[in-house]
Amino acid sequence: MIAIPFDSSQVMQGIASIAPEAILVCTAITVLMADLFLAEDGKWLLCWLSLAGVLAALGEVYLLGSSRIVGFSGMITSDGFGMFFSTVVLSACALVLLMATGWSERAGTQKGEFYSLILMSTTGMLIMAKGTDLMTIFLGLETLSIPIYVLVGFQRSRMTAIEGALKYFLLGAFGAAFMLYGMALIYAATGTTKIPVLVYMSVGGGMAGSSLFLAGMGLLLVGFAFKVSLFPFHMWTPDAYEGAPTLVTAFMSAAVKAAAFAALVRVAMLLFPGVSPAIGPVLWVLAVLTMTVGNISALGQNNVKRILAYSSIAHAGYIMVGLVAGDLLGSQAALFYLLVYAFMNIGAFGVLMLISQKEDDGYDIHNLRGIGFKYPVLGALLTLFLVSLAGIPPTGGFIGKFYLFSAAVKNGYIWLAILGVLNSAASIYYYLRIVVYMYFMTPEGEVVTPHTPPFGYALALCACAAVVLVLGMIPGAVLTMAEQSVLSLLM
Amino acid sequence: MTASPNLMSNILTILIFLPLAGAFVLFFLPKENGRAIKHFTLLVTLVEFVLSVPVLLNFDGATAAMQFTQKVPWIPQFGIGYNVGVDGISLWLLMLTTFIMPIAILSTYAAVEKHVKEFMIFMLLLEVGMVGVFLAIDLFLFYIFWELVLIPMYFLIGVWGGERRIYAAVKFFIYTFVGSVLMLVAILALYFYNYKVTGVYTTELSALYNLNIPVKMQFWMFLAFGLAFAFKVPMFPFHTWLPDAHVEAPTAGSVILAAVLLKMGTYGFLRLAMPLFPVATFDLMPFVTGLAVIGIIYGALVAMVQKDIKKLVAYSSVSHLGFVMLGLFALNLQGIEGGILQMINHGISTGALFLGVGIIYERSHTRQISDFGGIAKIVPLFTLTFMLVTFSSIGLPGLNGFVGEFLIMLGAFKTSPIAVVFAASGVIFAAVYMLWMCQRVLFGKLTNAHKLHLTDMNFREIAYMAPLVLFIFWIGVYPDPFLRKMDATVNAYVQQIHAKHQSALAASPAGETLLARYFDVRK
Amino acid sequence: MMGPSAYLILSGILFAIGAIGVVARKNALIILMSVELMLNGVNVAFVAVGSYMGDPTGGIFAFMVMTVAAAEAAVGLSILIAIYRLKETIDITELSVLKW
Amino acid sequence: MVSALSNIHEYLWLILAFPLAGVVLNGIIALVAERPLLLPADGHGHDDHGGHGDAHGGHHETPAYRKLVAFIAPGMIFAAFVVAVLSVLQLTRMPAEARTVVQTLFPWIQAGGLSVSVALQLDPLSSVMILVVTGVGFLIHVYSVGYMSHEPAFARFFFYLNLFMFSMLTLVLGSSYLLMFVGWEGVGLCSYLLIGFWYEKDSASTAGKKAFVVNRVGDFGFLLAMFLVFWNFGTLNYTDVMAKIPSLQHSGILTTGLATAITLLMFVGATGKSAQIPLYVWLPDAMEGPTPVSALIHAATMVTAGVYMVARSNALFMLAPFTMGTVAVIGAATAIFAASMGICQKDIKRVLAYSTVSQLGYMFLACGVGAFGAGIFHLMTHAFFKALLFLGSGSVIHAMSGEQDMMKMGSLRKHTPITFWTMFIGTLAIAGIPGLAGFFSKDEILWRAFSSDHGSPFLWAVAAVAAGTTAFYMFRLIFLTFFGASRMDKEVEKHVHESPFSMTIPLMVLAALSICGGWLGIPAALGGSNYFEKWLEPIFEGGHKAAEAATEAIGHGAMAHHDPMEFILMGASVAVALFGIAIAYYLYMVRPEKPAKIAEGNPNLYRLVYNKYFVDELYEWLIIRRIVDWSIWLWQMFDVQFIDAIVNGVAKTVRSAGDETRKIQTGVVGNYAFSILLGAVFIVGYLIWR
Repeated sequence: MIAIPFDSSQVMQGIASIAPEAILVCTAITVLMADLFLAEDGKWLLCWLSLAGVLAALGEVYLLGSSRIVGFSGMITSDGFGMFFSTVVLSACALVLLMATGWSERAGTQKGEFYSLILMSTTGMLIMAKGTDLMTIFLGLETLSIPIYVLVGFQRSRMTAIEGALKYFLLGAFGAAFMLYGMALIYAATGTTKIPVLVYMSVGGGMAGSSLFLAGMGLLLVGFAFKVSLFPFHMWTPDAYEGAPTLVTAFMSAAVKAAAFAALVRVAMLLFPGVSPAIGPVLWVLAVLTMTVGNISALGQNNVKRILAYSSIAHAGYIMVGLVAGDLLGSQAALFYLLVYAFMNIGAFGVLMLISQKEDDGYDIHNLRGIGFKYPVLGALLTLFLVSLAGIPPTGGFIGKFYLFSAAVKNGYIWLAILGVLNSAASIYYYLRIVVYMYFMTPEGEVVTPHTPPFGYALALCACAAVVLVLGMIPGAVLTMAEQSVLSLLM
Repeated sequence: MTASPNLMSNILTILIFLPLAGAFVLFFLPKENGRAIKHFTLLVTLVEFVLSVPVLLNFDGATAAMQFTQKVPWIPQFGIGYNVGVDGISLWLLMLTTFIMPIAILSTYAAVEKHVKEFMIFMLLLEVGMVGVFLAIDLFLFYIFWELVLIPMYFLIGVWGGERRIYAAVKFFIYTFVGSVLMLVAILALYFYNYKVTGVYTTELSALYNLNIPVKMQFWMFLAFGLAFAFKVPMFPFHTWLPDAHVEAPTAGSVILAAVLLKMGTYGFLRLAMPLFPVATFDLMPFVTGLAVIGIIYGALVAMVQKDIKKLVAYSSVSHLGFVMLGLFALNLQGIEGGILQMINHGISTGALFLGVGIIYERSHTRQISDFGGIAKIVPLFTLTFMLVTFSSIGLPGLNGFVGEFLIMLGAFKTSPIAVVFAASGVIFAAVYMLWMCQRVLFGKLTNAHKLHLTDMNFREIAYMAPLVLFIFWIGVYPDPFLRKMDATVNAYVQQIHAKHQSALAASPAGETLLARYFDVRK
Repeated sequence: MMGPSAYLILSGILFAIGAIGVVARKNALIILMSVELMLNGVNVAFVAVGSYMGDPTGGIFAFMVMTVAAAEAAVGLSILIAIYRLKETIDITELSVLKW
Repeated sequence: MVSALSNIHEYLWLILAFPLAGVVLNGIIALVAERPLLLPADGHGHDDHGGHGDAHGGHHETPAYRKLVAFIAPGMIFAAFVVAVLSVLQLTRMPAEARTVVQTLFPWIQAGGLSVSVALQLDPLSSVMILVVTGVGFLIHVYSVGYMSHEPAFARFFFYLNLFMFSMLTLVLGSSYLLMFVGWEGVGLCSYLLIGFWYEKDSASTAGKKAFVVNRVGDFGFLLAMFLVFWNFGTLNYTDVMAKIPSLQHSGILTTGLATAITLLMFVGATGKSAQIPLYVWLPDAMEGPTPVSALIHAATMVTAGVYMVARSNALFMLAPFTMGTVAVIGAATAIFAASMGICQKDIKRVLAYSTVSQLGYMFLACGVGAFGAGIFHLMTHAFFKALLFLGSGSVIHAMSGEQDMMKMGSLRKHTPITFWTMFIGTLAIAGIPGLAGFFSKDEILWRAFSSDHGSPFLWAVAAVAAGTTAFYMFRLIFLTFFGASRMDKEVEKHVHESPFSMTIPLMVLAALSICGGWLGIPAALGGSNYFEKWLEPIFEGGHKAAEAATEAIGHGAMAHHDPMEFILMGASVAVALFGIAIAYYLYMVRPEKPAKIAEGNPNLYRLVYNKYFVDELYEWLIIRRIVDWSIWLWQMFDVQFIDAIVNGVAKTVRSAGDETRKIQTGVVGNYAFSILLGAVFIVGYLIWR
């Protein structure tokens, strides 16, 4: 055994590097405890309590700033990159919690475990985003996944929810096994799981000759591809998204995807260059197939939740375009896009949650008839989010796509860019189809009456709209932030 | 005109964002009072027009440079700036837009009853996009405004349109969107090429104009840009969205669509595709000219056999825009000035035609030619106006259409005489389809009078037709002021693209075929 | 000397059997068990490589995997129970309301 | 005022301004005063005035606005006429070589090298035209006041009529081809409006449209000719074009080929406007318009625009022998062809219409053989007698309460003596009876067709036969209308009356002109001085010079005029005319039953001629139907079935592909896992065995 000398500064660094996570975990436990002591009509406090925790964590993230803090013998690193994704994930979480204020009561999720699961999952996400060791990444992945499995099936009396949970769980475990095996093979090929060391070994194609390493990278990619739902690993997505309580769907589509991409971007930026001639075409094909399959599958769909699920697959494909480009610009674009995506997608789900009276049938597109004019603000908001998802100016979605495709063009992937833009043209059809139902169709019978959002909920929607618009019109600051966070990754 | 210098230096920005401010205010007005909303919108568009007049008056026709420019860094990371300016090419399109908007608004007073507030908001947003497109001198900014126009128009067709409005709206949107996203890729390629050559990231047009892009790259970029614009113009064979969109759109929508939106396509060719890629422009000229001529004849022939008045006018637009394209690709002064003037003419004449169709549609709720007949008897003033507009549309000398068409054909005759021979036959067909339609609608025995409920034009309708009629005569009789404002710009423009083409030719091997130049195909 | 390749092959076989089990079986419980088998294959690889290299990482990783697997199993079983309560079956071919 | 009179040419613009003022004033009156009266009270009218306003009886108090119109419209034209006369008088006082006055009003279209101003050019050629146009135009305006007195849309009629005068004067006074084109299209517009004046009649509005469209076919040629002129001459102004001919010939730019192309295209325009083969078909139909319109537009002025254009461009035409030949042949062919169609027509106005086509053929024949002066001369005399004949026929129709079928007339001589006598004079003039206007001009043409370098005996023969035919059908018209037994409806017969003075006075003036008009150009052979020819000489000498430069052919001598052949031919043509008259007399006075028998004897031939050789039907079947069918095909098959099918097909394919793709989403976890496994195998396999 090797004796490790006790170094208090290292301990402090370790604690500092996971301070936001620690705050979240403490909050989670607090919420769980508080639940025991709160009467039924006081449960609303849980939500705000969780929110406070998330905001505190967010504050802590900014207190730590983009300075580089390595903790736990290099297993976790808090830096600009982590900060960016922590921001995305925590914002998504905060938005979801804000929306929960108007949602939990009727959805039956006004429970301590619901919130603490969300917080736990968020913790996993932060770890995943900051993990600099394959092991941390795996731990983060599982920490975020296991609560999500439960959350998907949270309304366990609903058949679709529980079915979605089962599918997500079984396939999630299956996918995680692939990732793990990939890690094992990489470990077998290199003898280490530390990413900086792996970078050192693989740089300049040093490991490109090792089949073991290549297979490991491939399986690792499969694991990530599953989590961010790339074709052909995407199949769980529509089912799980449709089955899950909508709030959870929103959370999954925004936060889980961001966290998984965080780890993927890290791996892609650091390890893929060493094997780029091999893995480049794979990424290219994955990107194209993913966006195409996602988009065309959504065309004929009538369940709005499912439409957005397929759309989220397609968006994963777009983001992959940035990774295919493989340079700084591409990664920055991916980062920026993930941020925008979180806001616009949560926004879209947020509006839909108000309109739908119940899960499952409530999300039939026909329920949207006549909503647009009867409830102009809701209509305008949903339209804004859809327009942004479709990538039309002057929204953040457009800037994001512009950014992604510009990375592709810059690196010579003209065809990828063309396929990408054609895909986004096809996607217009189903996004606009929702608009068609909201505005163009005359309602048959009564127009459904949306729920009146409480203050927090409205605030969340406004925040989403504001961010989408601001990123569309004055994206400068966030672009700089994305740029710096990717740069910090390479340091 | 003594406007305060401060106002004048910001005038273009004000012009772009005034309608946006109007839309914003409108959003908070109570929706119940439709009348007030209409008045307010009319006021906004009128103020917009009044503000645009000083631009015209202070515009210096003696220089080719951009005027009233304003330049603000916008996304400095990408080198994207908020750059606006106006020159002899965009000046009249700007004026056309601000001029036609109040007219379109006025035409909605009786036609739009439901969701007035939303309608007006979309109209104002539309104006933001249109004015922006014509004033932007930054590629990225141009693209933003270009896309911005889609959404309001989509709603105008989809919500306030006719029976098949959803099909038409979606078709309109996706058709034009497909074109414009391809342009986006080309924009990106151009942007990075510029970076590669100059080391500067910028989307400023004046910088990009100076590039000497390799010919093969020009070819593909021209195709990408050209496709986007060809969809919008629309050029044969990409025109099929237009009849549907026109037929289904509400009157005001049709007017704007015909008068301004289509011009965005031709303007795009003029502002971007041609000066940026001059070699490809010259090489592809026969091809584009051919399509333009086919469009002229095809549009006319198909218009002739239409049963729906609006559809007929829509196809006539295909034909007229073919003329504009023919003029632009004459690549000489006469052709281009004629093309620009014809854009304005088409805006006025076809706008007026759609307004006319709207007037009788509002009363009779039909647009089928066969439902009418002999209505000249009961609506003489309308008949007079409509005939006048008809003759303007078929290019009768003394009215506006002729000046444009003549210059276009004159110019194009220099470069492609055969094309003009065919195009001139379009002039014949134009007379056939328009007069035949007029005959069946206006003349003959009055058959359906009791069903049509027609009454002659009222004061409001006279009020919005009158300015159009005025310009029909003005441009027809005294086009000089219109042409003089564009002289310097177009002159410099023509010289520049010719010079760039010449220098590129000098660089390429003698006797090089196009196949060899673009596809490396050697004999 | 013999490297860890034999162990790696064994782990591969285990992993493959597990994967095929997941694909082929219809009973959700057995699928869950097949996943566990795959994880065990992974563990074999980690431990073998770790011991071959004298590096503790492999062993630690294996422990981690086991822990996580336990947590997963707990969640998985509870989902299965919930399903069984609603549908009285855990045959996955009958659990396909969500599709297309 | 003194200075104004001292140089009337500074006031040339008034010739246009007066009619324009008439347009504006009448337009305002039509809109303000007349429109409310025309609107049916109940919103949908049943008022069925069968097409001819003049057929309505009943006298009401004439409203003030109508009096005003009746004063303004002819008054403005008279004013223009006065200015025109003064201007021409001043022109005569100028030296022959300086008789070109150009007055520039304002720039019109200027772009690059193109610079066209609104400018008026007064020279001998245009002076003839403006005098004819304003003079005859004024008379017809006066006549119309009477003729249209029962028309409800009185002001609208004069609005159009004044607009026509304005356009026609623009056409002849414009100093450039482009301005000529403006007038050219302008008169086309007015023709359209006036033919379709009674727009409730389908046949009228159809005829108007037909006229416009057929004219547009011609304009197509005119436009292209202008483009050729501009890009080779760099200008469209007459004076500049003419001035540049020698230098361009010298530099080899202006080749015979180019000149042929330009002139042929111009001639296409002329065939449209002047109703020559193959574009004559619109003119007979144009008789749907009110009769004064037929007289003014479709006889005296507008239809001669083509001749004017050819004469105006004579310098170019002379450079293109092929075109000259074409013009001559088309002219001669039209002359005989149209004359033959006139033989069987029953409608009095249609006879005159075909006669007009035929006479225009003569004018082109003249131009085609290089006798531009003779062509213009015939243009002028024709304006007098054909206007007279049309107005006379209008007077007949007026008397007959709108009846136009000659088979239902007869013996009108007694009821309408003034009309009869004036028309008779007109008929003698057109038949070419010596001493009357038509004789001099027609004979000049016949002689030149025979004697000129471009002419041939064959052309002469054709023209002479046409002349005989003309005499025949014109006298047929006179005999059927004014002689023999009455074939009128009883009801109609009761109302037959001579027309009012406002109509008969113009008839008398025109009759006088039909007699004396030719004396201006009595040929030297008959002891005259042919002042007319001399007057026009400055215009046409340029053409001869250019032609000589091109071909070094020796100019035809002035000695030709002393050729005894001229007298022989003159006698022959008079004989042919008398022969035609004799046959007409025999068939319609002596043996009135004979024509019907002849028709029965040759049913096919009769049907062919009566139906105008089925040319309209041929055009309809060969061109119009084809184009319409084609267009429908294009629309239905190409637009809808092809392009839209592709567009919608792509959309549908993508969507159904999506629906199929979604099907792999079976809902069964095992399948999902299989897909993941497969994906993993592929990726790993690719990475390892790539």
